[in-house]
Amino acid sequence: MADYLPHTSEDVSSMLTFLGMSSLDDLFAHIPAAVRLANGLDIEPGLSEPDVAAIFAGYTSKNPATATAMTCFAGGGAYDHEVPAVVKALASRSEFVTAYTPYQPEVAQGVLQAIFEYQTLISRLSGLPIPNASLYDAATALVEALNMAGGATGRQKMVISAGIHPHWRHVARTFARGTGHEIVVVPLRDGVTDWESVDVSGAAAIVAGYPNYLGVLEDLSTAKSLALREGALFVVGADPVAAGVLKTAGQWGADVFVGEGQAFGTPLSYGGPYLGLFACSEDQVRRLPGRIVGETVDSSDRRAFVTTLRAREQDIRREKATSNVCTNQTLMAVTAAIQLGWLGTYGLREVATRCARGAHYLFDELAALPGVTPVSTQPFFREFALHLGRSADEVIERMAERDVLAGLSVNALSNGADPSIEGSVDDVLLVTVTERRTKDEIDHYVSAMTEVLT
Amino acid sequence: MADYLPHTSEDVSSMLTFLGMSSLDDLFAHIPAAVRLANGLDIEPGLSEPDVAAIFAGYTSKNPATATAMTCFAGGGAYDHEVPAVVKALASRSEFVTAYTPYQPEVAQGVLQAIFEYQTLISRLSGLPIPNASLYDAATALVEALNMAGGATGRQKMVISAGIHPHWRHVARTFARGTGHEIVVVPLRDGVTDWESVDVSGAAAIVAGYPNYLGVLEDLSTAKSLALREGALFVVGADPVAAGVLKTAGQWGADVFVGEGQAFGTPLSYGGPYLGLFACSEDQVRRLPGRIVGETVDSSDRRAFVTTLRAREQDIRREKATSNVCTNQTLMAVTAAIQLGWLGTYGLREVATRCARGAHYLFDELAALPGVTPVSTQPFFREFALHLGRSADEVIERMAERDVLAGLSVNALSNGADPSIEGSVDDVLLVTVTERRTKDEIDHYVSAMTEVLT
Amino acid sequence: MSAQPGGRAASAPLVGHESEPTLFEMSVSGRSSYQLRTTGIPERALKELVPTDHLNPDVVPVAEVSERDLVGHFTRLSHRQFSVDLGMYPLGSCTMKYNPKFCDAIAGDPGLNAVHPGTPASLCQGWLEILVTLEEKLCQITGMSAATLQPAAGAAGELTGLLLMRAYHDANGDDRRRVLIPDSAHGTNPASVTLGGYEVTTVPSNDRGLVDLAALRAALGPDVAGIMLTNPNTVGLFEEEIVEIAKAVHDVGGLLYYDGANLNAILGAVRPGDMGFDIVHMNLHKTFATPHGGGGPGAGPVAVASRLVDFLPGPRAARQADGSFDWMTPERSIGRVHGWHGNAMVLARALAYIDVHGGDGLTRVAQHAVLNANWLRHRLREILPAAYDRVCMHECTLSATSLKTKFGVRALDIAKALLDEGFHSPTVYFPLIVDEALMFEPTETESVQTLEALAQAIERIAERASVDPEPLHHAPQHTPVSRVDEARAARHLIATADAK
Amino acid sequence: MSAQPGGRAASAPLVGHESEPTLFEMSVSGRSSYQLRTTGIPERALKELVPTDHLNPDVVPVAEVSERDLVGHFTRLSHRQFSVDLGMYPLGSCTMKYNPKFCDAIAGDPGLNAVHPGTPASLCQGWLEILVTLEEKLCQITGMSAATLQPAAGAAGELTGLLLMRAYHDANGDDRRRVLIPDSAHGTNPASVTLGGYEVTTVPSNDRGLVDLAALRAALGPDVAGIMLTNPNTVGLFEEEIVEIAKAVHDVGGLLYYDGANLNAILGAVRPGDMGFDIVHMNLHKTFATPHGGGGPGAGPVAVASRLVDFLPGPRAARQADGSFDWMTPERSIGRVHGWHGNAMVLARALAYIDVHGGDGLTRVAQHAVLNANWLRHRLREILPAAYDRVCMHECTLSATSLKTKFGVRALDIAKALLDEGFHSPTVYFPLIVDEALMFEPTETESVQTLEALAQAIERIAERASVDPEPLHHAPQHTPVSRVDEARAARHLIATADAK
Ligand SMILES: Cc1ncc(COP(=O)(O)O)c(C=O)c1O
Ligand SMILES: Cc1ncc(COP(=O)(O)O)c(C=O)c1O
Repeated sequence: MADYLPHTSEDVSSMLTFLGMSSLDDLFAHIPAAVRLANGLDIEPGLSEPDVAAIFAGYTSKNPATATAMTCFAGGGAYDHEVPAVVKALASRSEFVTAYTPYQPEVAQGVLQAIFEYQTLISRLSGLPIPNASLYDAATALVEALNMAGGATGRQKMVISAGIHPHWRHVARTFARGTGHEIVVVPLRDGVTDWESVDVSGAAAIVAGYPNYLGVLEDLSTAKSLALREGALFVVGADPVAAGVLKTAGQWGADVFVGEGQAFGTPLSYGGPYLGLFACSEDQVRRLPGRIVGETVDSSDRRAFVTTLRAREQDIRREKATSNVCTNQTLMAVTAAIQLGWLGTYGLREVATRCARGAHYLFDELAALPGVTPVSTQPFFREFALHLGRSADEVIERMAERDVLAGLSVNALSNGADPSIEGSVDDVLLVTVTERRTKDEIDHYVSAMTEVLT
Repeated sequence: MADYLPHTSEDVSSMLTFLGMSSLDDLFAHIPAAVRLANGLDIEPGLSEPDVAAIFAGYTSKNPATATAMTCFAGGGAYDHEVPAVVKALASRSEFVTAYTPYQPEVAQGVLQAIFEYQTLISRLSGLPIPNASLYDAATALVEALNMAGGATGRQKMVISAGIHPHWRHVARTFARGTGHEIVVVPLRDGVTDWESVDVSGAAAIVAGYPNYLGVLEDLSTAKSLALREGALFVVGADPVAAGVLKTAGQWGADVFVGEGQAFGTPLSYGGPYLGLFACSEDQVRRLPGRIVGETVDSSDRRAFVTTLRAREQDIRREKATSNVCTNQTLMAVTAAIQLGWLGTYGLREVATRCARGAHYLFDELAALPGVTPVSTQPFFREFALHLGRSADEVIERMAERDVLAGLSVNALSNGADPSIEGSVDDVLLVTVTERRTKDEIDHYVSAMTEVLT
Repeated sequence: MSAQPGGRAASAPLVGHESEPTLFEMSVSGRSSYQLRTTGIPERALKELVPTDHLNPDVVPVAEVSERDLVGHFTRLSHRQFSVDLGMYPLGSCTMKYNPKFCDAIAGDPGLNAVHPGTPASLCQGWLEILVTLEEKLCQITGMSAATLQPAAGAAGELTGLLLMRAYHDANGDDRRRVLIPDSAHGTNPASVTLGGYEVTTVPSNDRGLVDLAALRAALGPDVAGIMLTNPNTVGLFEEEIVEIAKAVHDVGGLLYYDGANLNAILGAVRPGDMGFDIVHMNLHKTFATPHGGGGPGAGPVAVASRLVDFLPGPRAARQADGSFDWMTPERSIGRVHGWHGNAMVLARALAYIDVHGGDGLTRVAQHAVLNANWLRHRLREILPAAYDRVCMHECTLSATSLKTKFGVRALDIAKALLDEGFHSPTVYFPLIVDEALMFEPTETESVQTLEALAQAIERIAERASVDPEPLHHAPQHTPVSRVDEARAARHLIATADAK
Repeated sequence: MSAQPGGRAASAPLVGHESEPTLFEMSVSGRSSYQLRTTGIPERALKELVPTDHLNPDVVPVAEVSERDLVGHFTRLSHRQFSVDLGMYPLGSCTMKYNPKFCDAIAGDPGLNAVHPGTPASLCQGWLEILVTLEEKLCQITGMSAATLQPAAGAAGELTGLLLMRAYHDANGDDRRRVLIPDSAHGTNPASVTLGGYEVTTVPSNDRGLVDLAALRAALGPDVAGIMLTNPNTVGLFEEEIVEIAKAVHDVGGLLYYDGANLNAILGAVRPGDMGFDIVHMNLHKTFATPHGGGGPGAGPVAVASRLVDFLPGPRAARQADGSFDWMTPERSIGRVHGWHGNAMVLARALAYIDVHGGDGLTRVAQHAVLNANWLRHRLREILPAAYDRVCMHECTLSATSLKTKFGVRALDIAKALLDEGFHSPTVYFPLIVDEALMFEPTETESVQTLEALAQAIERIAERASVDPEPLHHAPQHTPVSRVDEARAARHLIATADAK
């Protein structure tokens, strides 16, 4: 028997006596007998923490592919970036970890100010003035952007470039079932969105990736002009690390920016909790999904922060709310603010630059291998896709035997053929390089790949 | 170039200008050129944290014998006890970690109260009313006890049972060179101190171990009566975990208790930082070494804590101080308070009981092995020593190949023959069992030992 | 010197009451903290790699602070933040129980958190086993057949559940428009209904604070897709007519959705599945003690009855015949609802919590949570009578109406005054059906001594109200900031340091 | 209910100013937190294993608290504690610089901290390599030949050094009685001298705050074993006549001991060995940023000149011809000075710190530390003139004499008032040779903005002193407790919860 309950049996009986009851069951007596659980839960009895730790050691022993044991070249929205001890130490302060939504600002200035700083940073990186306090992840942030576009235009048609991560598109489709949105995916040619190939008329949103999920740097002016022409919102899903040096979504004319913030201090975490980044233009502020923190003063005129524009939110607006989000990913937002504070202006640029440098170094080596052809001839940033002429899934398994997580199989991501890939998809490997990858690691990758492919 | 310095080059030059200087060298100009370091330090340039982490990964890869990789049956004052996540989390709070000696009580109530609670616990476990705020480790705590005895009696002769850990005796000898104390070691017979075998007359201190370092439970009444007869201080070096169930030092009539507090929440740490436990009787309070925290009130009559009886200490008493200790082991004392709070009254008893149970279970198995003979026929607690009829050092190496740290070689501890052991010392293995050892681990130990010995 | 100092602690309540400068106010050009690995990769200028028309002509300012100032800043901010670890946090409907540090340690293991979500199943069998094991235990706890672990929080679970409802009806070729919701429901319910493409029909509560069965029956019809219920409901009362409710809804072909926010009340006592619910979401950050992180992350798995299993989001981790694990997508899956597999680290924490407690421990959790809420309700009956005065479940909704009428002291004043007493405020003005509502959820991890201290604090506040209510309108006074001007924040939005 | 609540945060400065109950006041019989591994070892009663006359007839009370209350208690206590991470801690002579979190991570690695100290060298070569590498770097930094890493703190290093001094003289068959110490020396020096079996001869300082060379010469003689010096000295000034001092002491056959507490000032600029010192202790918790832990642990390695290497404590880790490492004890070793190998985890942290900085970084450390101290000294020259007004090293000793004579405001008042301003106090009334001494050591990790803020705070205090000094005698006011009654604590000792 293990638990974290303070009550002694004496506590329990004296408390029951105070209530004029004789057993704990009395507290549940008003529950219809018909539905009461007769014999309790069919779950093993409690174990002590060290016993449970032993069970989990069994699980972890079956996870050979950790970024600590295998060199990670997988990306696709989840990146193996440096997370220094100082960021872990600060982000794990129990005041941040064990608080909830700052409903009482007088005792929540810590979280509120950290979110305010996070919002400032996301606004700068997106080039858009109105950030929110975080959403679940990039995919659901995209859904919120589409809902915003639907609300702004009163239209249903969402035109999404196939350069948007397949999972994000997939999630958008799922939720479109409820909103009734029509999802139109625009295929890529040579890794670039072929906007001409679809009818964008009457679009509520035009959505492009930057860089797109294959790493390709697309010129977004076409997409922007289409959005202008159609009176649609222009939504850019961007890599926030690349945003340290590339044109911002705002500079490309975006109305809405969405992105995945895991790269800012959150470990790979098997996909979650991650951080949905969201920012928009002034004119969409009333449609902003989720929480936003604003600066104000207290009754003695000291600067203070508070969640604001609450009238948009579900607890007040109920069925008319701009979104149903309540619990978000605040701790990851706080972590991102800390990580960005650690990186600083030039550290972020350095990380972005090193990612690009490493990726191009590896690309040049791999593209030279016999039988390997790049999916795109266009400029890319820190990710690139290759046709290997061999099942990517199989190659990944073989590379793993050489302690390398070689990348992601686009076939696995897209679950078969995908408009982002011309020709066969199952031999396409998506490769990522972060600032943590060394020349030795990359050279090892190349020789391992050479072995595997021959 | 890596460091933690905030100054930008602009900062440096403007600060120098403010000082009317033109270079940082000007700040050192008054240092005689003859002794200035001409070409700087001959140490490699700085590396980034991840680069240094890689160097340390190299070191740790050469430490196969971690308690995580090998089952630890080694003790001798350093024990592999359970340290729960909650204790680590609390003890690593940066307010405790990055503060210094509580010189300003108004902003140090956190550390002061934690020490006060630690002192209370050590007082209860020792059965003595006057604890201090910690000393370096058990060995140096013993030295302070001898100095206290010297001061109290004005005598030089320190009679120490060979049941005191060889390293502690060794340290006592080292420091006796300065104080001029004469160290008389009393041999053990069948694991028990043979007080009759030496002349204790004129002793300043009579020192016994409880249990002694071989794990044997000695009847301390003889030692106590000798101390009474000679007017010497009776010093007991006790295992604080065993103190959870055994008679306390106070109950045995000790004037001074010393012990090693590592067992209370501090990892094995390759021997340090550990925690020197110290407590004494009322009449020795003015001779107490090191810091002590006392309860008092603040100017608005709120309870407050403060370091007290400062007049004994080096910063005030200088050459007449009772000890030279300044920096002590406060963080380990705070950790001990947290760990004991987690264990609680019955958890500590349970740990002590499980240690004894496991040790006796293993002892019974090992003593039955051919060629193995216990060093002592007397009752023991959680440690025991065996003659293996084979070099203990060699056996430890062989057992390590089977992922077991089999124990400690008394030969290695005592650096050759030792009055604690009758007959050959190099085949003596000191074995310890903590509450963390499971039946499977112990059974594996026995079969491994059977292999190794045959 | 324009920049603010990073080494002054005047914003730490320990020594002062000033406001903390922002990271940006502390920033000094040329300062930095970051340190990166030496890679040995040949240096190449960015413009050799990226066409210049893609490069931002400007440098995006982040902040330039030393590591020491970064640490000082966020450590001081942490001292300006209340948390469960500091004291009781009886925020009704949020289950702010103690979060075991052990589960933090589990989540801190690189064997779990250093695994890339795109790793082939063969290379992370341990993770798939964790997901399957958790799903099985959650199904046992709720009495359902299968579950998706993808939803990142309760609201995401609600919307997922509604899409399952829709997929189910669509599959049966019937098109339904409305979803019923009690007037006491949490705001995420109606919001989710809308996003699910349904219309909300609000069902009134009766004078016992429960769903008005007659009104419910009246509202039912062939166009009703289902009903969303919280049981115990948001008042903290058990819907005693749940069997009748279930029958009535099922009779018109509707489905029952269980909002699991209050699951902590019934662990091991009664299961949603046995009550007749078809779809259940859980808030692992509530019931299973995963830390709330200042507002998130959470996890909102959705468990369903057998007839809905085929519609669950995919891919789902599944146990194979040979004992290994793999991903599989249900035939008629509504599709993905998360970018990857859900908030995996939160899921792992919850499983560790469940394993430590076991079936017996979880049952005690509910018993003691309910015991604490009732003890507090009864203890406070004179000052803050319960909105519905009878046995409640894990939380009690009290009303400050009498204090308001007598002394003009409102629920908000009491909530703020409690901060000065060393307690976090309860949930106020929710549920909407209770006037001057103060909803206290003590949770099972608070001792009776703490409950008594809370009660005495409320007695002191009531005493002050009767003597001199005025100061209570200005509480709290001992906090780093006093009451903040919310209107001003909304009137003139300053959402970033660059606004204004 | 007698026990105190564990879930009330009124002692956390964030929300209150009450005192925190002790663990014992929160204790309730029957409550517990501990959870132990299931071992499967057959249960046997203790009295079957241990003769009853050894068992304590009574149960020793520890405390009985829930894990939640344990966490609440120590988290609140942490909020009642100032620390470097919260703000500037300019405690002279203590080098309270920023402690890199990276070094905490190094110390948190089980690959280091889960190694038993009795492990045979063959099974922990990594640890021996760390010790040898650190020793080599410390020798390079100090200009010495070899070092022992055993001493657990500076004072332990001092005593070790004095025993080395004694062993050396004994070996040369000469029996010396006295050790010289400047009147500005830290208290541990004379205390260590006594424990080393020597008598203290105090050498006065001259009007420049340095050792009076003439007086020193006069005090020297054949019975002088050596001298203990801190350079820069405790006033923060460099002993400019060190070469002459060294020669004078060496001429009478004495040895020079270097108290390394102030080593931070001279890293890469000048080395004790080059100044003529024979024995040097370092305080790794000062110069090499290992956290002070609220009063410890530290580490006080002692490095020596070649003629003293044979006397070093043993065993010492040493590099073997084949590149492996082993333990060896010097021929004429004074013996062990620590139960094991010294504060190993502190040593590992220090090595990590040295590796990150490298030779270049360490040199900058000293340069910036000295720059900061001088900037502050100069900035404050009007209000708090330096005791000796010229270029200082890493710390500046200022005097409040004028404020005291003018307004009756003493160094103590200023120190306490600084707490209300958000800064930790400097060291006060030390060194003893300076009247109303306030010793500020900013360290290199504080920015000029923070120094300026400190200066302005002192200006505000001086301003208040000139206007209305009275309140300053009652500072601090914003702290969890106000000035404490130290006399009462000493008069009636209450050292445990069981006293009284
Ligand atoms: C009754 C109820 N339903 C739903 C929710 C929404 O859950 P989440 O915040 O995890 O999205 C909450 C959360 O407060 C709640 O209390
Ligand atoms: C000048 C000086 N010498 C010696 C010491 C003693 O060092 P430790 O506290 O590490 O024993 C100190 C510590 O404050 C000091 O400042």
